[in-house]
Amino acid sequence: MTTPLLDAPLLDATGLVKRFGALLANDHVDLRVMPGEAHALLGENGAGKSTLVKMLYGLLQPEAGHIAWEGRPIHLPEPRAARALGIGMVFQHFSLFDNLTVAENVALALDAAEPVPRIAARLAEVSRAYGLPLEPAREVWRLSVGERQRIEIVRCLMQDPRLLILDEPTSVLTPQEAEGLFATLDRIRAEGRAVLYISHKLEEVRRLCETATILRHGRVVARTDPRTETAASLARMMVGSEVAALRHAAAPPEGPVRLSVRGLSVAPDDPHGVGLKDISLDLRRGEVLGIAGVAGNGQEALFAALSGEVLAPRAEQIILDGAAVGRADINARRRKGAAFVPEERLGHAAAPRLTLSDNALVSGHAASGMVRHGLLDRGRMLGWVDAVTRAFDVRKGPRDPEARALSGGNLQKFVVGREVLRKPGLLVVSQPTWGVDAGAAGLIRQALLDLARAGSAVLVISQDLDELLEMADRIAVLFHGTLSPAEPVAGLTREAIGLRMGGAA
Amino acid sequence: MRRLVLERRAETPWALTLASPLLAVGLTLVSAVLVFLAMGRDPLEALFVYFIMPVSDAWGLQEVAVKATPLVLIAVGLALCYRSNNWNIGAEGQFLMGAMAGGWLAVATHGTGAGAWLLPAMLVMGALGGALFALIPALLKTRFGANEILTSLMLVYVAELLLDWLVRGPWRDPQGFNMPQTVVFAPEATIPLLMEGGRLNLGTPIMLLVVVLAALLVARTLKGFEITLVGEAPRAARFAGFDAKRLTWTVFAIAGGLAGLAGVLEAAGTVRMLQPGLSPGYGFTAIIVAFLGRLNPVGCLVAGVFLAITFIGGENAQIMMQMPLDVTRVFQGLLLFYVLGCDTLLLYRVRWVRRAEA
Amino acid sequence: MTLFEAILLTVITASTPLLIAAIGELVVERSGVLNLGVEGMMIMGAAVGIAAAITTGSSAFGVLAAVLAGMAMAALFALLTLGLATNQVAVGLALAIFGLGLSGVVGAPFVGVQREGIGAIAIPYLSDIPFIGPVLFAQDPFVYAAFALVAGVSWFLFRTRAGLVLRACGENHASAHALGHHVLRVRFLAVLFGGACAGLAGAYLSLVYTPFWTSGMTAGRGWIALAIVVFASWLPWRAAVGAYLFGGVTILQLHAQSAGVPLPTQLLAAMPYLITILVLVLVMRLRGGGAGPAALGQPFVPDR
Amino acid sequence: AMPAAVPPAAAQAPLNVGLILIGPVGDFGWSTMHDQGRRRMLEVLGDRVRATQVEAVAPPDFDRVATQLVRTGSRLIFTTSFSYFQATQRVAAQNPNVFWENATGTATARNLAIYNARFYEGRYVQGVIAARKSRSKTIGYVASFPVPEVIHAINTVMRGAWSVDPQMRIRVVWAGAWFNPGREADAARALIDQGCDVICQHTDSPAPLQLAEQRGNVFGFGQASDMTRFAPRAHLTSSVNNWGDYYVARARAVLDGGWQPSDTWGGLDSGMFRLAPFTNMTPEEASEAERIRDALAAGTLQPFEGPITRQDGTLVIPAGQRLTDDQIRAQNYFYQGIEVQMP
Ligand SMILES: Nc1ncnc2c1ncn2[C@@H]1O[C@H](COP(=O)(O)OP(=O)(O)OP(=O)(O)O)[C@@H](O)[C@H]1O
Ligand SMILES: Nc1ncnc2c1ncn2[C@@H]1O[C@H](COP(=O)(O)OP(=O)(O)OP(=O)(O)O)[C@@H](O)[C@H]1O
Ligand SMILES: [Mg+2]
Ligand SMILES: [Mg+2]
Repeated sequence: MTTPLLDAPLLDATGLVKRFGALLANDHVDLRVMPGEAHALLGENGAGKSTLVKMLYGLLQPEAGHIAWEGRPIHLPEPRAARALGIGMVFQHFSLFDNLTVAENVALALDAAEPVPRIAARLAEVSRAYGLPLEPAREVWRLSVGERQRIEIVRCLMQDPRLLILDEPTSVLTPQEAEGLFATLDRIRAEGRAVLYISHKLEEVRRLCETATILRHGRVVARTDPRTETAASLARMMVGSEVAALRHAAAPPEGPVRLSVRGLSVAPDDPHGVGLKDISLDLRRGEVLGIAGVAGNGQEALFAALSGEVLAPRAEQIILDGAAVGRADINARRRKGAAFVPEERLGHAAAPRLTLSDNALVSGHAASGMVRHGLLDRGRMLGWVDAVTRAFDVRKGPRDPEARALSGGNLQKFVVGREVLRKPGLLVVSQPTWGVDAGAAGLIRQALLDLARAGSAVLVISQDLDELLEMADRIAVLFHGTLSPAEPVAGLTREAIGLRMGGAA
Repeated sequence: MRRLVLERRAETPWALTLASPLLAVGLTLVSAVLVFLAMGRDPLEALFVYFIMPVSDAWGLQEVAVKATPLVLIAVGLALCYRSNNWNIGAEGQFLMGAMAGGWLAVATHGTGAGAWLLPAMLVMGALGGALFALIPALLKTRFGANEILTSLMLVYVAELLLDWLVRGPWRDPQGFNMPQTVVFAPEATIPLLMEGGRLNLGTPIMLLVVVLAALLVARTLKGFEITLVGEAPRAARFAGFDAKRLTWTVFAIAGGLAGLAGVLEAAGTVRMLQPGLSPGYGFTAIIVAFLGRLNPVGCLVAGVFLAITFIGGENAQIMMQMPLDVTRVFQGLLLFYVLGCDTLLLYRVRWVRRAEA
Repeated sequence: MTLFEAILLTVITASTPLLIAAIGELVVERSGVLNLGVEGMMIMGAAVGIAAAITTGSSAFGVLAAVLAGMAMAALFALLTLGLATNQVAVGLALAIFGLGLSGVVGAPFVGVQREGIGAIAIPYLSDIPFIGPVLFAQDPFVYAAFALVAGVSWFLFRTRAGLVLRACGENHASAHALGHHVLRVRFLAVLFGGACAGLAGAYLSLVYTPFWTSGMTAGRGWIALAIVVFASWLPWRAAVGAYLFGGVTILQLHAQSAGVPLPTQLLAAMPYLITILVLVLVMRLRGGGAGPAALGQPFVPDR
Repeated sequence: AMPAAVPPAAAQAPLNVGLILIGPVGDFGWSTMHDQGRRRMLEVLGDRVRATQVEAVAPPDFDRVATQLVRTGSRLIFTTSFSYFQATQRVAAQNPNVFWENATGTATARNLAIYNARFYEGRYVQGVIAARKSRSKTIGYVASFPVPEVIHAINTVMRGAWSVDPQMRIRVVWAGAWFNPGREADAARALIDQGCDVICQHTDSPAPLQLAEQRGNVFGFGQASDMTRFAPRAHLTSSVNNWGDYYVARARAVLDGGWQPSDTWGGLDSGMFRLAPFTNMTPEEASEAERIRDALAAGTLQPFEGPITRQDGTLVIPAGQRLTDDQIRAQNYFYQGIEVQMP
């Protein structure tokens, strides 16, 4: 065992290149993490952060470049090799198994053949030591999002890592849960472990990290100490230009109620889901109502119930422009002037292998003249695609490509534009800018706001609190299927909303 | 060491869509030549007997049409099912049910000199019989979540046994020496032939009409779009307001109806009676046809004709070259493997890369 | 031996090939792969098994060859579905057709050749236990193999780390991949195991059950094995129950005929199928919808 | 009458003979034995004939295969199943220049002959032997389908058995197939488990016989071919089909220009089938079996002699009369004394 020099980097990656087809996801990236350091990795969506850390974890193979660990060149053919060195990783998208127990989930990430009961015992111990309580015998699907993330962290800690990589760990946590995580991370660092931290929440990064590496389009564009920067200056480095602020037009007029929900309860449709309990809300003409909440608190059920993908128990529980539509299906609601944009772009809002014109039909067949007597009017469908492309600056190669050929941001512009262009009286949109870079996000938010100010009612379900604080006139919080009363943004603080997102009254 | 790596394509070049099935047929022919050589036969002669002889004269072409008709009819219905992720593999049973439902009219009216209404009524009954029988697995799927692959298959055996019971019991030909068959259908209950000196009957134009209608349905109608969307992206289909359960019913009914129609056409056309050996496995072979035709009605027509040629070629090979029947099945299996394998090229770019040394 | 014992004995023999094939497929499906080609692998096992046994004069060699034949068929399936990420349902169906044809070609020279079947082996002492002894412990080696497979697979899946990894691949292949498990390798091995079991089940048919070769001799048993896996909710012990239930109904309807039960024979013959459907429906009803490995039937293409 | 259009075959050109088989050549039974008949014909007639055979032809494909055989030059075509009978009548009318022969058909035409064998004579012998061998006094019968052929065979087995011991009983299981080894074996298992110790089979595979061998103390009979080798300790005798001589005769008739649309129903004396050597019997049992067999062959013993009474007690024919061939061909009732229900 050689004692590493104090100033030798723990991890030193140089010139890493990764290509996906024609896309250069990482272009000669250098990254150096010192022992015991908290290092932030910043960048827009698609900048290549996850790609980089997956290479450091042995999950992707770089096409060029070198990685050194404590000064020695290493090769990471698979995650096992990384774990053996002492690299642990918490993934952006949880890598958990819903139908397996906590202990089994942990066992799957450990390389030593250790019987599950023994793991369960050790797990209980570690989770107590770090203040991350977990019941080993519970199945994952019964757990909250916060608890699930605890599994991810605890199973890394059980490998006694020297470097812990966390890919957007707080995007799904309430502010309070995030505080808990920071406390844990402080303790981990106190033990001399290094942390490589990816997050879009720049305030967090400034509180936690002493070094930041910033990626843009797969290249390192800056290295800095985030504590000496402002959130705005960090954002400028990430995007490469000034980020435009949202133009708020006149304050919302006190229009008539367009959407009214009364005492809506819906049972979850799958055994692992969250239902709705006694939801009530009013949404007026010209208004943007934000629904905040951590993922997994009933957002899907709320979207399904409002859109009519799942019918409400009684018709009068949902009233749209005076008509009781609780028992009307999604197309009947569309014909009454409603439009919807679900959270998942590929698979829900759009079918990946169908062309954009077919995808225009997905939500448009009921109420936009693309179908006559059951026959498709291909000309009109294409015309619709052209109109959306023009209005929303959708960048694509051919005139009518398959949906999966579009980048995330451009597809999102298409699915939002597809609905906004119809000038719906009510638009329900879930996670409108999730995984979308700042430019496109600005365009989409502006379009939603303009739509509302032009007389529609817009309901935005989002986990991004900053987005809601920026756009919404009033905000309500969804927690465990119940909705708090909506309150005007003016009187709200992040902390107050955060408490509600965590279930405190 | 090298290994195979798939890279997802962002877009499928259209030329590949055409090239892939051709490549598959080419690979099958190459394999066939190898098999013939291994069996010590002249590969050129064998290829001629298998693939050219069946279409080398008018009689042969008629026979190809006769053989292809039930295969294509059933396959078109199955293609609609499979497009929408409904795995109906019980078309054999639906075929027999259609034959029974239509044949019942022929048996019941036998000797009564029924009028011109009889034949259309038989066709309708056949389609209805098949459709209703296909609705059983659809019901079990939508109502109870029972796996339709298994239930539709189990029902094939049930239909076979029902046919067996009927032709040995209630519908047995009274003059037939107690043999398990119905009376030979009267002329007014027989599908008319289209030409002298051949067996081409009205079934083939009906089949062609069905192909055209189904092609229109898939390409030009909202219903066709619904079928495609439910199969491609079930959640997006729900978002489009399409009811997947109702669609399951619809496609099972269409597939069953077409299989039933094929059944009654076969019973009243080529066989002219009901008997236990009514189907040489058309319902199962049509599954291959559907996949070979890429779940596209016109593709099914091409694939059905191609498969019919290999069947007749297989008979010819027995007659001319004493080639055993099983060889034909091996070719059909190979063809399907190649077609499915080549389809990967549409979605992925296939590359051999050097394995990263561990 | 009482009639009851005799019937039990017969039921166990009739169920054994179903059970062996079902256990194999259960492991395959637990890893997230749906291989509908059990019938094709099974019949290749039957053909190659008897061909090898006749050629070499050794039953043991026949069994080995059958297992290898099943694995070869499974490898073909794996090449297409795992290597080329093709539709598993379609390839499975193709495998069934291909197997029926190829087995006919392989078996053709052995048509009509007689071979002594593999006899029963009574386990000392155990077989002397009244009732249980003759039924459970005086059987042929395949019956013991089936018992061992049920116990072994159950232990493997739920008590070993490798079994845990296999189940994880069937639950969520993306997560399993992210943790560094070799999803395709695990699935490949599972598919091979399924092929080996199907081959073994085929060998049972051509070496023990009706010891000679005829084409199509599996007579749909591969499909029944698939139904048993669903019936069993992917649990080995329940697969045993399912196999014995199906075998039991099959045998009992013959006894009913022989005893002169006044029902149409066709209705009696349809019983096993009707009851399978009924049980499938009841199982789904009681379980309240799909359990089953969450990733079942979905192709997986890892990024490297 | 000889169709005038067909000249006697020229001396050199060989006669093309076609055979259409309902099952695979390897079914051990019906189709295998027709294939053997074809081989025998080739053996005897040598260069004078060529034979083309198509196996496993489903009824819907029959017309095409038959026509294709005609088109490729076959002049004499054997269609070997009753399932082909109607279709054979049809194609025979369409192809008057070809001689057609249907096995087990029921009517002849100008260029269509029918042929079959009186297998029931062998069944009678089986009944006698079974009654001698059985200790449980119960015969198990693995039947295929309730067609007259099988019904009158069951009746005849019991006649033979009752001639030895009027207490003999029978149990029947319908396998629902002519050839399904697994199901046949299961049927035999059920019968043996229910106390039958002599198994008759009216299905083609050796599975029931093998099972009898495996169980021990149970006997059985082979079907269609000599199945001694499948069950050296359980086999009693087999009814062995022999179509070869008939095929030789018919081909020769065409070659010589003497073909007639005959209706042939050959018994033991005709050689269309024979009984395999008796095995696993005492010398007395064997000699009694031989005596019965010879009496049947000689016509001194008539299995369908009156009185014949149906299960329900109605008299079919009184003593002194005999069933006509058509009555035998259409038999669809069990005799009084058989406790099995007609399915
Ligand atoms: N397997 C893949 N195949 C093709 N392209 C990929 C693949 N994985 C990632 N990409 C692309 O590579 C680029 C970098 O992706 P990456 O996931 O590293 O971004 P990121 O910086 O983590 O973004 P985010 O903030 O959204 O997590 C993106 O354009 C992405 O679409
Ligand atoms: N998994 C994938 N498989 C194949 N191609 C992909 C994949 N992910 C992304 N791409 C391709 O990479 C390109 C970039 O996509 P990506 O979603 O990463 O864009 P992006 O850089 O994030 O842009 P945006 O800001 O609009 O989200 C697209 O053209 C897409 O076709
Ligand atoms: Mg993106
Ligand atoms: Mg990322």
